[in-house]
Formats: sequence, C-alpha cells, structure tokens
Amino acid sequence: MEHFTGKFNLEELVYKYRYPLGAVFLLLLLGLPYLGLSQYVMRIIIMIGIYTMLALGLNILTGYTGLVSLGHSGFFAIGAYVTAILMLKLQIHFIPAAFIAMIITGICGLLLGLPTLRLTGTYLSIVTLGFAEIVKMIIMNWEPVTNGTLGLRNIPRPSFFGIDLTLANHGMYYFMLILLFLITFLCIAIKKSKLGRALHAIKENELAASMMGIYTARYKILAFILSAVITGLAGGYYATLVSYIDHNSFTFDVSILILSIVILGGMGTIRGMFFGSILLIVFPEIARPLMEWRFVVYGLVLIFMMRFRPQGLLGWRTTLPFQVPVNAQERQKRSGKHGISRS
Amino acid sequence: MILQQAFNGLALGMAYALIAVGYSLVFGILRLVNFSHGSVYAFGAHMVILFVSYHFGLAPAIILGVVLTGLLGILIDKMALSPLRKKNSPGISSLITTIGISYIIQNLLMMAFGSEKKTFPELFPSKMITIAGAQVSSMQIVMFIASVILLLVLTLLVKFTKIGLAMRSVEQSEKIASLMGINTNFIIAFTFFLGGASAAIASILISGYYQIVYPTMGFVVGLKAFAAAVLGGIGLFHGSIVGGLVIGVAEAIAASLFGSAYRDSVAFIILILVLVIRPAGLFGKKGIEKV
Amino acid sequence: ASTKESSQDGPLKIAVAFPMTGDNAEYGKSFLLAAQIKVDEWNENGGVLGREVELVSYDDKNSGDEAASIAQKIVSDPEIIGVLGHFASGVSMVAAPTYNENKYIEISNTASHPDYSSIGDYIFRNNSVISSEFGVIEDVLVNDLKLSKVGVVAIKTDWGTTAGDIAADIFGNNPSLTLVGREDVLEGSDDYSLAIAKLKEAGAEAVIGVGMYSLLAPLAKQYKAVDPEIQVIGLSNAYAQQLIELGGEAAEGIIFPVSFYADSTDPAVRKFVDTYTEEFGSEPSALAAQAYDSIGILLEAVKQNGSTDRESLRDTLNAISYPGITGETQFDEIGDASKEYTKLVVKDGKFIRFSDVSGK
Amino acid sequence: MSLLKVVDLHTSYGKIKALRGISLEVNEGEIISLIGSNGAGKSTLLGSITGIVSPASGKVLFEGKDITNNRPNEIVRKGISISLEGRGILPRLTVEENLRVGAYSISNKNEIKAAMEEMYQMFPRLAQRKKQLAGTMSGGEQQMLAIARALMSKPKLLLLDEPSLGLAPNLVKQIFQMIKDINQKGISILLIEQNATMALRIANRAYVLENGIVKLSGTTEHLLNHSGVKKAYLGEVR
Amino acid sequence: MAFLEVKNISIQFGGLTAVDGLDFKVEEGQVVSIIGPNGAGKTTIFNILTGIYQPGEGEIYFQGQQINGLAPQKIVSSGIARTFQNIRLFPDMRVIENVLVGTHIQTRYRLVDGFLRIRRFRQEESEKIQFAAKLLDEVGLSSRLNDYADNLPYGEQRKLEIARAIATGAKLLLLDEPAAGMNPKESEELRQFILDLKKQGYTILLIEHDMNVVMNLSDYIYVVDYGKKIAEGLPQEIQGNKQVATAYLGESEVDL
Ligand SMILES: Nc1ncnc2c1ncn2[C@@H]1O[C@H](COP(=O)(O)OP(=O)(O)OP(=O)(O)O)[C@@H](O)[C@H]1O
Ligand SMILES: Nc1ncnc2c1ncn2[C@@H]1O[C@H](COP(=O)(O)OP(=O)(O)OP(=O)(O)O)[C@@H](O)[C@H]1O
Ligand SMILES: [Mg+2]
Ligand SMILES: [Mg+2]
Repeated sequence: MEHFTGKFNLEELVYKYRYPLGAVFLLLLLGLPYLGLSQYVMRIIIMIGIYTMLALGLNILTGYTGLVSLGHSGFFAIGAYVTAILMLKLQIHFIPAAFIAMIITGICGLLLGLPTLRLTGTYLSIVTLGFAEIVKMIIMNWEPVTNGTLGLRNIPRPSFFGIDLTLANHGMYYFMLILLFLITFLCIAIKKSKLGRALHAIKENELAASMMGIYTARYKILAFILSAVITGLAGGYYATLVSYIDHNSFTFDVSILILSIVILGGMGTIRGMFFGSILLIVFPEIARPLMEWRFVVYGLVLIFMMRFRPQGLLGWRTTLPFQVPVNAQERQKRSGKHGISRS
Repeated sequence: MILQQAFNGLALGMAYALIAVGYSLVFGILRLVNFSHGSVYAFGAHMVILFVSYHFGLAPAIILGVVLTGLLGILIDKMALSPLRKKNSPGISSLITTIGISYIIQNLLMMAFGSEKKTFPELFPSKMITIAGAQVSSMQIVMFIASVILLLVLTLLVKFTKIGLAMRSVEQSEKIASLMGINTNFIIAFTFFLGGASAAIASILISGYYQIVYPTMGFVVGLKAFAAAVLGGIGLFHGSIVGGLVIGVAEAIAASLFGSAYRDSVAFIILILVLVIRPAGLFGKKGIEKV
Repeated sequence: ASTKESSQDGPLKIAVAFPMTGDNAEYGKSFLLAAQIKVDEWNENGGVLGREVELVSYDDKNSGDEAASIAQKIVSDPEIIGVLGHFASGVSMVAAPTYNENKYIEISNTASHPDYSSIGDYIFRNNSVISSEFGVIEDVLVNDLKLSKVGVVAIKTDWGTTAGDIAADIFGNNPSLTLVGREDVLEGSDDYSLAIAKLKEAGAEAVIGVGMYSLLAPLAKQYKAVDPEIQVIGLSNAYAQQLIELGGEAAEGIIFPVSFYADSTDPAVRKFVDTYTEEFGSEPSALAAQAYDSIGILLEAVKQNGSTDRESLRDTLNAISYPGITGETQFDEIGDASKEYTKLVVKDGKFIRFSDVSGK
Repeated sequence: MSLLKVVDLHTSYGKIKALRGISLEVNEGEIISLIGSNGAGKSTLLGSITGIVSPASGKVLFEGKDITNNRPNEIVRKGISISLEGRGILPRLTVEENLRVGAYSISNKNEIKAAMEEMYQMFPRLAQRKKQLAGTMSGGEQQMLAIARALMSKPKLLLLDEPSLGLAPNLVKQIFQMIKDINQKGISILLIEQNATMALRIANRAYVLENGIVKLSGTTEHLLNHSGVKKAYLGEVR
Repeated sequence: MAFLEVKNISIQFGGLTAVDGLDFKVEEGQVVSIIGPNGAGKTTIFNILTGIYQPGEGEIYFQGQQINGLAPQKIVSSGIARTFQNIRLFPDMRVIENVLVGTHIQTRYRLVDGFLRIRRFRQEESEKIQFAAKLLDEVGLSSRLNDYADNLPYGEQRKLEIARAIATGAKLLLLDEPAAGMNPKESEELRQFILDLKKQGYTILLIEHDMNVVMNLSDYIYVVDYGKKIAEGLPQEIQGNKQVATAYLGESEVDL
C-alpha cells in the first residue's frame, strides 16, 4: 500500500514501453553468452533458468490454484530420471525422452491429484511432501532401473544435427532459453484464459467457483498435471545439464527452494518467478564468504520477507486498467439508467 | 520375531507420537504447521548436554533445558510469527517463516556445537525386560508412560480448563477472543511455551534412549512425526499418539517384510492411504462450513 | 602443453572443496585442517619450487549442484594446480568431468564409488579400496575369531551400497562364512532395532557396520542391548575418536582395519596427530590422515616434476611412490591407491592393535 | 456522568481514512444510536473503542479513565462488551462454549451459571441447541448467540453492531424489546443499526455518521423529523 | 409443469430435520419469496436446489427436467444461479474478473485454443469481456470495474454477486437475503433493481427478512417454519395470515 504511487507509475511506464523493453530484454538474453562471462557465471545463469521453469510449474498449482505443494522435488526427480534413463539405456534422443518424461510426470501429477482432491491446506501439503519422499525411496531402492544410491552418470547432452549442446558452445544456454520461453508462454496463456480464471476462482472460494459451473475437481487435477509436466521437463533438462543425478539432487530442500522462489517472487505472477529465482540462486553464490552464516542469513531473509512483504517482492495488485475492447467501452459511457446506484 | 518387531515398532512409534503431540498442540491452537518443531526438538537436547557439560547435574539440566526450549518457543512467536498474525498473513507465510526459523536454529546449533554426533547422558540405567518372549527396554516403557501422561495432561488442559477454552477460542479468532476479555498474547505465548517444552521433553526422552544428539536430529523424525500428527487428525492429541504408533508399527512391518531401506517412506504411504479414505485423518472430523 | 599455464611467481594454489557447512561440516573442517598442516610443513621448508603453497577452500555443502558450480569456479583460476575433494562419491563424480576436461588434478580422500577414478586421467583416489578392507575382515572372522554367521548393516548411500554389495559378494563366496542377512539403513535414522531384530533372529554371530562412527556406535549399542555376545566389526571409515565417545561401553571389542593408526609410534604420525589434536581438540580420523597425505603426494609430485605443467604433473603423480602416514601410497593405472592395513580393536576406551591383544 | 467519551478520534486503514475526528458521548443509563450508510465508519468506531484497531489520534475515555490503545481484553474487563457485525461467533465451539467464552472475565462459577440460564430464557432456541457447533447454526441463530454472548460478561456498556441483521421480523421486534429491557437493568447501550427508524425510536439520543465524521447529532425526536435524515436513511416507505 | 417444481423434499442433519417434506412451485417470470423464522430451513432449501446438499427424499424439476441428485455444476448449466447469505465473492479478483468467472460455462473455446491463441479464442474472449462490462453497467457498477472485489462496500458486493450469478446465463436466480445490512433507502433501491430483472425476463426466488422488499415485490410467497410449509399465497394473504403473524412477523408492535 505504501508504495502505491511509486509502483503505479513504474507499472504504467513498463506497460507503455513493453514492446521496446521486451525487445531489449530479448536481445540481452540472446547476446548474454557473448559478453565474455565465465563458464561459472553462465552455469549459474542456466541454473536460474531451470529454477524459473520449476517455479513457473509450481506457480500453476500454488500461485494460481492455491494448492501448496511441499513435494515438487518429486516431479523434478521423475522428470530427470525418466529422461536420463531413456537417454542412457535406450539411447533415445533428448526430445522424445523428455516428451515421455513429461507424460509420465503428468500421469504422476494425476495420480497425486486424485487422492488429494478432498484434502485442503495442511493435509494436502503433507501428502505432497510424502509423495516426494516416496519417489526418493523408489529411486534409492529400484536399483536395476535407477541404479540406486549410485545415481546415473554420463547422461548425454541433447544433440541437434550432430552437434552436442554443451556449456562451452552455449548450446545448453540457448536450449534453456527456448524451453523457458515455451513454458512462460504457456503460463501466460493459461493465466489469460478461462482456465486461469477458473483456477483463480477455485483459489479464492471453491464453493462459489463450483456455483459458477466450474468443475473444481477436474480443474484442480488439471493444475496438478500441468504443474507436474512443466516440472518434469525442467527435470529432464537438468539431468542432461549436470550429466549425473542421484537421489541427493532431489531433497526436501529443493522443494522448499522452489516454493520459496514462488512466494518470494510473488505468488501467481510470472515476473515474480524470474525475479525470485535470480534472487535465491544468486544469493548463495555471493554469500559464499559468509560460510556458516549463509544459512542463518537465508533463514532471516525468508522471515523478513514474509514479515514485510508477504505478497512477494513483485507481487502486487495491478493498477493498470482492465483491457475492455473498445466498442464495449463506448456503451459503457452511456451510464446505466436502471441499476441501483448509491449516492 | 513378529512380537519383537511389534514391540520395536511401538517403541519407535512412541518417539514419533511424543514429537507429534507438539505439532498438534501448536496446530490445534494456532492453525500453524510449525516446521521449526524439529529444530526446536534438537535445541532441547543440545541445551541439556550443554548444561550437563557445565556440571549442572542431570536433573537441573533437564529442567533448565525444558524451560529454555519453552522460552525459545515464545521467542520464535514474538520475533517472527506474531507480526504475521497481526497482519492476517496467509498460512503459507507462516509456513515459510517457520522453515526460515528452522534453518536458523539448526545452523546456529551447528556453529555452536559442531555437526558431529554427540553422546547424551543416560537418564537412568536402562534394563531389558522380557515380555512374552520379546525384549523391551525399561526406557521404552518410561517413554510410553511419559507420552500417555503428556497426552492426558494436554487433553485435560485443552478440553476442560478455562485456559483451554481460551486456547480454543484463540484458535478460531484471535480478535474475537480478545474482545471476550481473553489475554490472547498470554494464551499464544503459553501455547508456544507448551509446544517448545513438549519438544524438549520428547527430545530428552528420545535422546536418553538413543544417546545421540546432533543438530539435524529433528529432521527425519520431525517429518514422520508431522505425518503421524496428520494421520491421527492434526490438532488431536489422541490422534497424534495413535498416528505415531501406527507409523511405528508399520515401519516395523515394512522393515521385516521388505528390509530396512523401505522403512522411511512407509509413514507416508500409510498417510496417503488413510487420507484417501478419511480426509481428516483417523480421528479428525470433517470441517464444517455453513453455506 | 596445457593451455592454461600458471604464472611462475606468487603462491601456488590448491583447492580444497568439501562440505564446510551443513550435516557433514565436521568432515570438511577436519580435512581442511589436515591439509593445512601439511601445507604449513612445506611452507616452513620454503614451499615448493620456491613458491609458497596456499589452500583455497570451497564449501560444496555436499551437494552435486554446488560442486558443479564450484568446479567451474576452480577451473577458471589458472593458479590452482589441483583439487582435494569432494566428500561424497556422487558429489565428486559430478565435479570430476569438469576437472578432467580442464586438466585439473582431483584427488579425493573419501570417494569410494568404484567408477570414480576411471572418470579420467586426472582423477585420483587416495582412499582405501573397500574390497581389500573386507579381505582383512574376512581374515579376522575366519582366522582370528572363528565366527561364521555374519550379518551386514550398511548405510544407504552410494558408498554404503557399494560396500555392502562387495561384502555380500566376498562373504557369500567364502565357504567358511555364511551371510545371514544384509540390511540397508537410511541416514538420519538413529534407530536400528528393526534391522537388529532381523539379524539376531537369523542367528548372526558377528555384525559388520558399513558406515561411519555415527552408524557403528549406535548400532553396537543397540545390538549389544539385545545380544551382548555380538561381535561388532567396522571399516576404516569408522576410525574416529567419536566412536568411543558415542559408543561408550558398547564400543568395547569393535574391530576394524585401518591404514592409519593415530597411536602409532612412527614420528611422522606422531607429529601430525599432535598438531592436529592441539588444533582440533580431538584425534584425527583415517580420512583426515588421507587428506594430509593427499596434499603431501600432490606437492611431492610438483617438486619431482619441477614445473606445474599439468600433463607432466599427472604423469609424475602416476609414477610416484609416496611414504605417508597412511602407509606407502602408489596409484594404479586408473588412479586408485593401494594401502596396507592394521587391525585395531577398542579396549578400555582406547584403540589398540588387535595383534597386541590376540598375540597374533 | 458520562460513561464513555470519545474525543476527536481519527482512524485509518493504510491510506483510507475511516474516521476523521469523531467526538461523542454516552451517559450512564442511555441508549445511543449511531446511524449512517455503508462505509460511514460506524464499525470502525466500535473497533477503535474496543481496541481492535488503533486510532491515529484522539482519545477514548471510559468512566473518566483513558483507555485509548489499551488491549481489547483489558477494555472488556473494565466493563465494555460488544456484539460484532457479522456475528463473530466461534464456529467450532458449541453454543454453550461460546457463552462460556463470553463470560471469560467472570470468575464466579455460580454467576456464570445464572447468566447462562438467563440467556437461555431470553433465547429459547439457544437452549435447544446447547451442544450444536455454532458454525452450523442458521444466520439468525448465530446473531442471537452473538448478542447473548455479549451479555454474559455483565457489562456496564454494551456495544451492538447491527444486532437485527438477518433476523426475522418477529425477532427484530423482540431484540429491540430486549435492548430496552437490558437498558432498564442499568446497562448503557451504544447501538449501530441500519434499521434507522427502529434505532431512532428506541434511543435517547443519536449520532449520524457520514464519511468518518459526525454529520448530525441530537435527540431522537429531532432527528426523526429532520428532513435530511428522513430522505437518506428512513426511506419513503413506512 | 411449472418452471421450477419442488416435490416433497426433506433433509436431516444428525437428528435435526431442517427441511421436512416441502413442496413448492415457481412460475416463469415471477418473483417468489420464501420467508420464515430464523433457522426455518430457507438457506438449506437453496443449498438443496443448487446441489450443495442432496435431499434425503423428494424430487426437483426445473423446466421439466429432474435436477435433484445432479452436481452443482450441472445445475448451474441448466440455468439456476444463486447468491449467498454471507457474501462469497472472489476477493482478490477485480470486479470484472468476478463477472468473467461467471461466464465460464458460456465460454465455449477449448483450452488448447487458449494456448494457441487462435482467432476463436480471441474473439470469444473479447465478446465475453464486453458482455461483462455491459452487465456491470446495467447493475450500476461500471465505475467499479477495475476495483478489487474486497474493496467494495457491502452493498456493492451484493450487487456484484447478483451480476456474477446473471453472467452464468441463468434464467432462475436464487437470492439469499440480498437486502440484509442495507438501510431502508438502499433496500428500496434493491427492490427496484430486482423488479428490473423481472422485467428482463428473469425468474427470481428470494429469501428475505425485509418485509418492505418482500411484500412489495413478490408475486407469491411461501412461509416455512421448522422446515415445513406453514402458509402460502399472495402478499396480502400472507400479511393477513394469523399463523404467519405469530410465527414470523411478531404479534404486536413493540412498545418503545
Ligand atoms: N480492514 C479494513 N481495511 C481497509 N479498509 C477498511 C477496513 N475496514 C473498513 N474499511 C473501510 O473503512 C471505511 C469505514 O468502514 P466501516 O466498516 O467502519 O463502515 P460502517 O459504517 O460500519 O459500514 P457498514 O454499514 O457497511 O457496516 C469504509 O470505507 C471501509 O471500506
Ligand atoms: N450443516 C449443518 N449441520 C447441522 N445443522 C445445520 C446445518 N445447516 C443448517 N443446520 C440447521 O438447520 C436449520 C436450518 O438452517 P438454515 O440455514 O436453512 O436456516 P434459515 O432458514 O436460512 O435461517 P436464517 O434466516 O437465520 O438464515 C438451522 O436450525 C440450522 O442450525
Ligand atoms: Mg459496519
Ligand atoms: Mg439463511
């Protein structure tokens, strides 16, 4: 509220110049590898990209629909493992492998969504948490397939036209950009359609939503599936990036990190997912000199954020006028004769 | 063998139940999933070994540890959670906050005590008792009795006393409770104190049994205890105890049938199965919402 | 010749990458200290090739992600000639390809995954090879103790699983031993009663705890509570003062093979142990001793090589034979070190040579 | 002597100024009505008196003592009690427990029992539903409970925020009758009502609130005949 | 058959029979009111009609179709929408978005269309927005279009809830105490508004305690008590009914 006017101007300004700003941003993203950044920095940037995808995925569930998941590391793991196993053991190309991984994570999303339909709040959160733990147990024990605690090594990089994408040739970076772009587009499309509105309505008041004819159960499941699929894709990409995965890559902390990004950035927003992941991925890197204090500081950051800006850093109610197509606005000018108006 | 494993499972379950009671207490009164509970639990045990190392003697160290951990509970609330309640922040904010708190406590403990596993003094010379061919340690029996007492005390407190009525009012609306003349600050502080103290009691009993203490000791048990609390119907003390025991026994069965490696996820499998059939847990009643 | 040549003056840097925070910080810290002690020794004698040696420490939190990012950071510093680290095999193996591609030597004093050292020519392991440790245990069981029914309790990590498999293989193939059960237990759970009940039921006479002291001590305690007769056996990883502190009474009689013995009268060992104990407050573990030796090997190789050229340094390292406090170390063609073992037993709250007790 | 005195009270919600300098007085034994359209600031005024919102400036005096910014529970113990807009019952407690909570500041068990009996006589529906969870009661039933609960603490001053909301006509009449009866027992009342006609008929004096300030005040006869009040609040019908 | 016909419905909560063998009818284009004491079971009737509760027995026909036992969503699609006794808006959505959610079942494009942003999607989306804006204009909320629902004053929230119900395309509107919390002037405005809706061809079933609204608006009135119908008739008939007077209206003027 306090920053009302300041943000108003900024938001309007950004909106006004959204095309030139977008173009600059896009050029910057495309040209990033040629700015002479070290591989270390590029790797961090790619990690930011991956976590943005993960956050966008969780955002559909938590931000749009209001279902808090503490177990997204489970979908992340399934996506990574399925992709890696298909590529390693069946020598399938990344694209079909990731595609199958998305289908399987989607099915898992469905399976997790079904029993959680009747659950709310805490109950739902603990079930998602449990799901991730179960996934981890399967990974650790299903040795013939997952290689157990030894993890999977030498996961090949995606290759196109005979060229392996690597960090060095920036292939992995551009590939990440493409995936990120697709996912972002999907999220915007969801948000701006009746699906997005239905999910939001469910979050706000489930009973009222069902009284609007929204099949709340189906939509919640759909949110689960979409969220899982996006997370699974991010997992597949992650596996090929790091080329080694084991159960330790998918712990509870990862789930919490994704959730923190969503909340810190601003639940339900898309801008926030980018901003949140930049913040939370870069933070540990620059905080290295803090050593042990790093986690304490991290904890403090979470606490202070929730205390002073619980809606997230970039979470605010937009003040831009809703875009009503012109001919309707005209009609709106002749103000209503009938209709109870209060003076 | 089966009997022995059942006893082992019950003993294990008692540990979960002891911790679960704390989750239930804080959730029951404040509708808050306190993710820092596991760290607070570790804090309790560390305080005791600290005081013991300064030659306070075991009993004073335990009392000091329990009180101090209770105070830590109050501190957590005053510093981090009460401002959120004042602003009517959504539940997820408090959840993230308690996770933040958990990081802080755990890492401060690591810095102060190191991450290695340390010994916890034996509370009393424990003996093995043979019941119907199965071996049970006297410490386990003490744990069992302690949690039943804890259950009874808390249930009586919340259900039948005036302060309990105040606690339940605060649960539903802090604002209205205060308008009815209830000192909500005190009630909430009291609840957090009980939550912290119960965590400390749990950790002292459990550490006394295993004699191992380290900063992250609360994580895995904490998660399982949380599952146990939800399984029984979070906010219900008897639910927490039964939930804990069910999970303990289920783990024992799973370990016997499939091997110890499958043990840890049994808690969650059972939890999911139960919640599918009874969405509010074993003893939970469906929330009412008047349309 | 290598593309990145380090400059000829200024300190010569070695990276140390371990978990310095989090659950396993105790290990990272102790390895860093051990490494520093070795570096100090060299610097007192004028450094190597006339240059001072400096350790650069990184915290990988024992996470693959972190390690990958750290590895990138390390290989972008041409002054660094090699890396001591990382802690878990899985983590080391995420970072290793980066080191190998960039021709940075990595020596791990802890990695135990069989595939670790074959990742590349620049990847070395200065840790005991599990199968030879089990060879020693086999000998203890069959010849010293004359026990035949063995149970294995292994920690469910990459290391524990591998070691557990090797144990099962070795004991399974020995006609005078029977493997009565193998239980994999998870990290972070301090209750082993379920596994113990199963092994006891199966009639185990000896149980082998595949894990660090943090597994072995509670395992011994809980097992002896239900079966005071059980013989507990560990691996060299568990050799740490905390085993006795944590295990108390129950630690008595635990036997395990080590390549490093802190109470040894060897002056080199004494020197290290005393310095370390003074700084750290407790005696060094075998793993810490291996960290100390790893730095020694690397510096010795630089000295013998006469330059920091990366390729020739690797070749020198492959050819070296280094007498350290963990015995004579040589790397085989894939980069694994072979070690010799002493059997230790816990008696009256102390680690002593098994031969001193049994007279063998 | 004035029981409650509000002096130049200002209260805001962030940027929204809900009260912009309110002064009013309730004397011992009086019924005072407060009318004004939606959003005028009536509920905010009650909130500021009871301490659930803190005023930016101004004073609230009760029995001559400054109670501004005291905590609600302290204020309630001094003898003010409130029945909230939108009922504010505790949904997962039973009817009886809600009443018990209302009597929280009373420690004498017999007194509580007597008060409870009195309420059950006043609202027989509540007596039939002692063990029902308050949240499952119908809208009107909840309103009865809210009023009964406010009376449990034997207040000197009773604040009623739209007590007739959602009540059936017969009950509305009953409630107004009850307000009179309560007042006759010596309890002063500050009443907020949308039903302005009734509110003005029952009260001794009244204040009209608009946009956070007192627009008009005076005896009820005066206001009932005031043309502006008639037009804005009383409506043409009736 | 009548537009809405309810036959012998009953429901119990534990031991309590909240609705007890009730019959009533609503003819197309009429305003029909249900009145009765607090706790009589009026809201419960709405909950049964909209599928939130399943009646223990009885049948409900809407436009000749049996709708009891259907899911709430099906019932909305068939043309029945409601408002709630305690307002249930989507507070964190704008006024116009609240109405757009109301158009959900009227929106025909498929989800994939939305992802591909094809013409059909864009066209329909813009139609719906225009429709929503028009509707808001009609209820007098056009100046509030960009506001967030929870920032509206109480009276406007009630209007928005009605607008949202209309947006579903319903022919029958169930309004649960729309005048509660309004002063006499405001409730008079509301009465005019409902009359307008009637003129536009909507059929309205109303629960209300404000007798000014009920008596001057209803074509027909049902009186329930303890879940049973105790009277029915034209407003004048109800006003003169002795039983209604005792059970509901209150016998005497209060002595003030
Ligand atoms: N919690 C709040 N946050 C922000 N604004 C608020 C809050 N509560 C009330 N307001 C605003 O303060 C003003 C006064 O509100 P208040 O509830 O006191 O009015 P009222 O006279 O009681 O109205 P009603 O008749 O609807 O109960 C209104 O503009 C309202 O929107
Ligand atoms: N879910 C429920 N569980 C138990 N009892 C209920 C439930 N819902 C309603 N009741 C009871 O059923 C009766 C009818 O309630 P309903 O809400 O329909 O009344 P109403 O006629 O709408 O009253 P009002 O005019 O006060 O809103 C009431 O006595 C109420 O306590
Ligand atoms: Mg009000
Ligand atoms: Mg009702």
